[in-house]
Amino acid sequence: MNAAARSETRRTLTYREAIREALREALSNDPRVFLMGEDVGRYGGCYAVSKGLLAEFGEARVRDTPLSESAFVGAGIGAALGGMRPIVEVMTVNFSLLCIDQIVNNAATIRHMSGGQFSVPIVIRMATGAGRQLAAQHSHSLENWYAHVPGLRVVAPATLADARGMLGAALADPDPVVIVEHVMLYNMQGELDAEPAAVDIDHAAIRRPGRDVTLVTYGGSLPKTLAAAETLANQEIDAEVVDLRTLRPLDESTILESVQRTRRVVIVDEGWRSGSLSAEIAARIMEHGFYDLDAPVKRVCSAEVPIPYAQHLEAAALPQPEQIVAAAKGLFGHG
Amino acid sequence: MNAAARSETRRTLTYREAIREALREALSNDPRVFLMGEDVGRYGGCYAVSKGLLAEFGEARVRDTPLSESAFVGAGIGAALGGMRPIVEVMTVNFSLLCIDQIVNNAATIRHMSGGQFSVPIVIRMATGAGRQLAAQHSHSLENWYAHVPGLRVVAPATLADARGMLGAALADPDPVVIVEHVMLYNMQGELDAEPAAVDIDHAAIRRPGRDVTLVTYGGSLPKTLAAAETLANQEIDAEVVDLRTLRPLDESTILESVQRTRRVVIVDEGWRSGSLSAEIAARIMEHGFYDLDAPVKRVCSAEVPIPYAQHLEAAALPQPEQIVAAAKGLFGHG
Amino acid sequence: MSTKIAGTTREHALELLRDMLRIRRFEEKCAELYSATKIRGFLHLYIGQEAIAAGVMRALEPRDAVVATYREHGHALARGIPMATVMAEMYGKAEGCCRGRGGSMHIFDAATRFYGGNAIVAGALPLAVGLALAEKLRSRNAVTACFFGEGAVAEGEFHESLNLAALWKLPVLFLCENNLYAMGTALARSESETHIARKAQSYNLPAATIDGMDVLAVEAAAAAAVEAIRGDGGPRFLEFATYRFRPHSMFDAELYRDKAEVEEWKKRGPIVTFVAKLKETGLLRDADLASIEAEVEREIAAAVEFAENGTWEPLGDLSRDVYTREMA
Amino acid sequence: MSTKIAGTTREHALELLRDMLRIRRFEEKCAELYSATKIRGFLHLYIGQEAIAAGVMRALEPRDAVVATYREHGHALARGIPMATVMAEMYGKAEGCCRGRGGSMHIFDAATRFYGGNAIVAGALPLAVGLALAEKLRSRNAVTACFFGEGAVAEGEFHESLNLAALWKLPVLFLCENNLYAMGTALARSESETHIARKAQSYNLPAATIDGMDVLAVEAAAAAAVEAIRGDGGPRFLEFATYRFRPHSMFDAELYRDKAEVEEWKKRGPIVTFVAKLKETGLLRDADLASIEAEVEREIAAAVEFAENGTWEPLGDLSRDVYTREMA
Ligand SMILES: Cc1ncc(C[n+]2csc(CCOP(=O)(O)OP(=O)(O)O)c2C)c(N)n1
Ligand SMILES: Cc1ncc(C[n+]2csc(CCOP(=O)(O)OP(=O)(O)O)c2C)c(N)n1
Ligand SMILES: [Mg+2]
Ligand SMILES: [Mg+2]
Repeated sequence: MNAAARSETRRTLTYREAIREALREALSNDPRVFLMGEDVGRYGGCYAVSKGLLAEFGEARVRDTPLSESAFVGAGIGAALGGMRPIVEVMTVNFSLLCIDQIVNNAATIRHMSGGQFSVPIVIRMATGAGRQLAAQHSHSLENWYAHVPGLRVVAPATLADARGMLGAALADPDPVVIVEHVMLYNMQGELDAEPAAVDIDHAAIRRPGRDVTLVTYGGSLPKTLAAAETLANQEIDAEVVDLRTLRPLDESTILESVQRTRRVVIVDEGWRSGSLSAEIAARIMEHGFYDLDAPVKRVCSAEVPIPYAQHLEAAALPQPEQIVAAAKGLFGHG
Repeated sequence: MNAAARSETRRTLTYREAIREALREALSNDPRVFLMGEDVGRYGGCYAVSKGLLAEFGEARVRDTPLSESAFVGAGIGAALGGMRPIVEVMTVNFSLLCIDQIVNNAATIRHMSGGQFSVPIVIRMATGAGRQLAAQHSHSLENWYAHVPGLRVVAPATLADARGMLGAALADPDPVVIVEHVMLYNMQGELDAEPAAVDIDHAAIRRPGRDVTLVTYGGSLPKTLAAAETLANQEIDAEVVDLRTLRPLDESTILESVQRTRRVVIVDEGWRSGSLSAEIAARIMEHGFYDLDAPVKRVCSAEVPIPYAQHLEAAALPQPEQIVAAAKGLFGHG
Repeated sequence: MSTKIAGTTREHALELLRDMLRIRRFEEKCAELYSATKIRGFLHLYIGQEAIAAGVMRALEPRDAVVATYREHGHALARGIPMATVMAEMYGKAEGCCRGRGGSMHIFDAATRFYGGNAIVAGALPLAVGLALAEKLRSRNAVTACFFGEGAVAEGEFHESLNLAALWKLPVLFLCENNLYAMGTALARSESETHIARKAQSYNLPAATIDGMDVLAVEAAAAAAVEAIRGDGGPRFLEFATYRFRPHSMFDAELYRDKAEVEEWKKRGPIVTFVAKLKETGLLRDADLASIEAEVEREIAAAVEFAENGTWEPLGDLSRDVYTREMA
Repeated sequence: MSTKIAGTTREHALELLRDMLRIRRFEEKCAELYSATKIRGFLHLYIGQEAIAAGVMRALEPRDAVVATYREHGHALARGIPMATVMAEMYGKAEGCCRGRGGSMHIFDAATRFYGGNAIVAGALPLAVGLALAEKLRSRNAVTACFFGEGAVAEGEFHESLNLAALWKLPVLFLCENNLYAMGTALARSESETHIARKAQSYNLPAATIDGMDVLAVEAAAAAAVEAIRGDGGPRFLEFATYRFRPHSMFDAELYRDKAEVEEWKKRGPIVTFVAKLKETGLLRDADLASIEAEVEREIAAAVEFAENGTWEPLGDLSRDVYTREMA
């Protein structure tokens, strides 16, 4: 289908629906694929992503699990070793702490430990992030931990096209892929082609080209960062927005090339500042882009507090467009 | 006792023995203190740290636990809430992935979630690091993950004095403290005063003053870094070695002041490079020391591979003095 | 017409009824306030299960400790945390029992030894074991009551905690509220052995199944278990057969169960059956009920007013209480 | 004098004996090589438990899968992984079955469906459940044999895995080698219920306890369990009563058990008792034993030679096999 035909058939849908479509496609096209996790079946998924899939594909392929994160993620790893292509949904990154051992010590290591004899083609999806007033135990953004682990690939769809396309790319990858879906994105609406193009999971994307400053971000912070870029545009600052897309391995080149053009950087990351992914990006720019910089890289991250319930406190704890704007403008004091 | 009297009674002991002394002191001085963990009693501790303490303090206070990391670490948190001062030994940071949920979602959050009503005065000790050919599942350096979490304090004794002193300081802290002990340090020998001075757990320490370059490190990498500094000294480069000591909260001032003096930095960290603590330190220097730098900060970290068993491969995967030397010398190419 | 049911005085019976009604009406108000966006985040209602919190708390003393889940309003109220500060907490106000930091899922109260409101399924079981260990080491002869849903039974922490409590003979009272569903997952889809008390027994732990819709049965079983724990210091386990009348949270479309099933269970509801029984035995007159309802209504109105009048904590205090000692 | 023991031919009996002796002598050599620092890291010897690996593997077919722990040399050899590549692995040589990446604790072999060597206690149980799920979904009627120590029983993953396997009726054969100690922790200090098979039954899983010192009993029980699994597709659980004759690893001072206890168990050792039984029944002559020993010795010598002659993987390949597709 050519581009014209494609655009004729564009339709509006949500990020949630885009993922559901991707799941449906995967289940339809490959008998080795199955979906498993807590409440993915009868309940329809804790964020309603998999609604309807049980009826469509049956119990064998859309599997409700007991509350046993370690066992069912580990079982996904085992099933992948056994020739299947499991998609395991861990409701949220918060609960993934109960199975992080399986992901780090099994999924990520088995290929290496076995001297290359076995690969682990599992896809693990999880919701991440704050913003829904779910308080300290339900608001983590710990994808940076997965992005620290050799053997894993970590991707964070921030657009409809990526929500639609990354799952297929992840399934095509012979190694474990963690997909983090920000909770504030599920209701995001947009347009997609009827038969969307494949996406890669190797490269960052420039979501808004600009000359004056590079705003690096990913996932749930992308909309905030784009909003900040618009505000900056009104103030004569032309911001380039880089969406990392893949958190491991990082697409350093795209970042560094942007830095070479703009010479100024703000990193926006919903993780707690200390030890967040933003730190790694700042370090990479330090190492490979130091002489390109006109000013030190700034970071806009979450405050270092367990995320509080109260709305105003939660909002104050998370990165907001105003802070991004202020940080970017601050870069023009020096330089 | 004055300094002179103290030094008269200096004696030789190992890092392991220094920790054992600290445990003995804590158990002797405070009836609320108890030690619990896998094989801390009859076996004497997987690294023989607690050998003899069961006989000395009895089963109620030196408690062998079943293999149930989540339950006994969570029980430590509960006991702390209930008025005790538990010291929980998780054999190694590798197994701590099985209880990281308890540490992150309970220990670190309860004070905040309860609006300040409850503190969690627990001390969690764990061995960390590689170097003993224990392969991919037993060689992690994941202390950076704990150092990412608000509500926790994380300390890494790298000297005998700190091995001896940090436990007491951690117990005096009303909040959860994670102590990471590098496996390659247990056999390290040195001298200590008979009645060693208290140590703080707030500040980094300069282990070797120098003018030309700052080498920032902690824990098991300190000996390697000091060795590198000696080599550099022979090559007319006078390196200052900063031992972080406390990984959270970071003592930024000590680092930045050193950077102001030397204008060059190498960070040495056994974590996998991407997302390691070294990234955060580089980011902090970027943010607050950018204009003090004569060259970009360099990092010497572990290779991004699951740590392999074979000796030569393991050695190649970990930071070594030669790499530190090379990195430091590389900083004098620019500038 | 007797004035007692199985050893219960009229006064006591009315107290139990009032305890249950307080929870029921409070939560009905919460649902309203949620629609009005006064309360946000996740809201898990306890409606249908009130007999359990009401009955168990009567069996506990102030020295005892309580640990609960995200579905803990009922436990908080029955334990005696002032309704006003619970409501203010749900509003996120500084006057809330946790100064708005915790919200609905994280009610804590030092005065009543209420150690939360925990939102990780099974995550509080190890805490309860530890609290009980502290009591044992301090020779305090206090019980730690640990509430959780049957969904938690599949989690590894359930297993590890029961074993540790039984192995070390710790004074924990495990209280499993088996409402047959964990979100949308029916018990038979999550457990190979659906008889939860039998599972508990496999740890060499005395365990029994109780009708969780019968507040008197709950109270009696809890009292006996508490007495047994105080006697030998070892753990006990009670499974309560119950049902949640409302959706799991405010986001649940309830695709997984029949309306008819819900209606059937509602007929067995803890309040409706207790009211019927009390009326039948003459312990309760219509006027009593009206006066309890009125009293509860006043308390709720006052709680809402308190919450409405509450203040927002200043943003400058955001980092407060991350650590006990202020960081440099 | 009969030429059979309970249906076992002489040939078969000698094979079992040889399987056990291969493991025993191999590991004795490993201990030597450890002292000589040819083998490094952790080394966990299986000596005393050989009947279990030897007996169970005879009951499996090539299509079946095997999952084990860090104490897995015996399983690897009995499963048929060439001794030479196992030895080379322990040397860390490129010719090792895992190219020196795994070492003693992480033997893997695709050809025999041997999925490791896992060093996280209980960490491989979920993998076994998943392998079995794959078999079921692919309708392959293959069994996944999952070996672990009794120490794993206390871990949450044991609980979660048994429940999942039983709930979903997956073809897993759980094989618990109860050698009474987890490092220095005696079973009674780690389990409130020390009867492991009974614990397994609480998941509605057929389970039995077998004398793990009797290779014929092991083989018979495993064969029956495998047959049962092939019949109904559901899991089975076998607990083997056994004992580890050596320290936990090469670092263990064995402070936690009496020498006398060890000696007592050694008398019941799987090889010494089997040899005695075979001699008694006339199935084994001294010459047979000598010839088996000689054969095993030759194999070990060849394995050591292979390992000695092996090469070190080039440092430039350090990052190989972190990912399947090479990263940009
Ligand atoms: C470890 C973990 N996994 C998943 C969730 C999401 N979740 C919240 S409540 C719940 C169901 C729990 O059911 P049950 O224990 O029966 O308690 P109930 O809600 O019925 O009171 C789930 C799956 C969670 N909070 N924690
Ligand atoms: C999760 C975890 N905790 C602790 C350890 C350290 N450790 C290694 S083996 C072992 C004992 C295991 O005993 P058991 O399961 O009985 O097996 P055995 O060694 O007796 O064969 C322990 C505690 C580990 N490897 N993994
Ligand atoms: Mg339930
Ligand atoms: Mg054992």
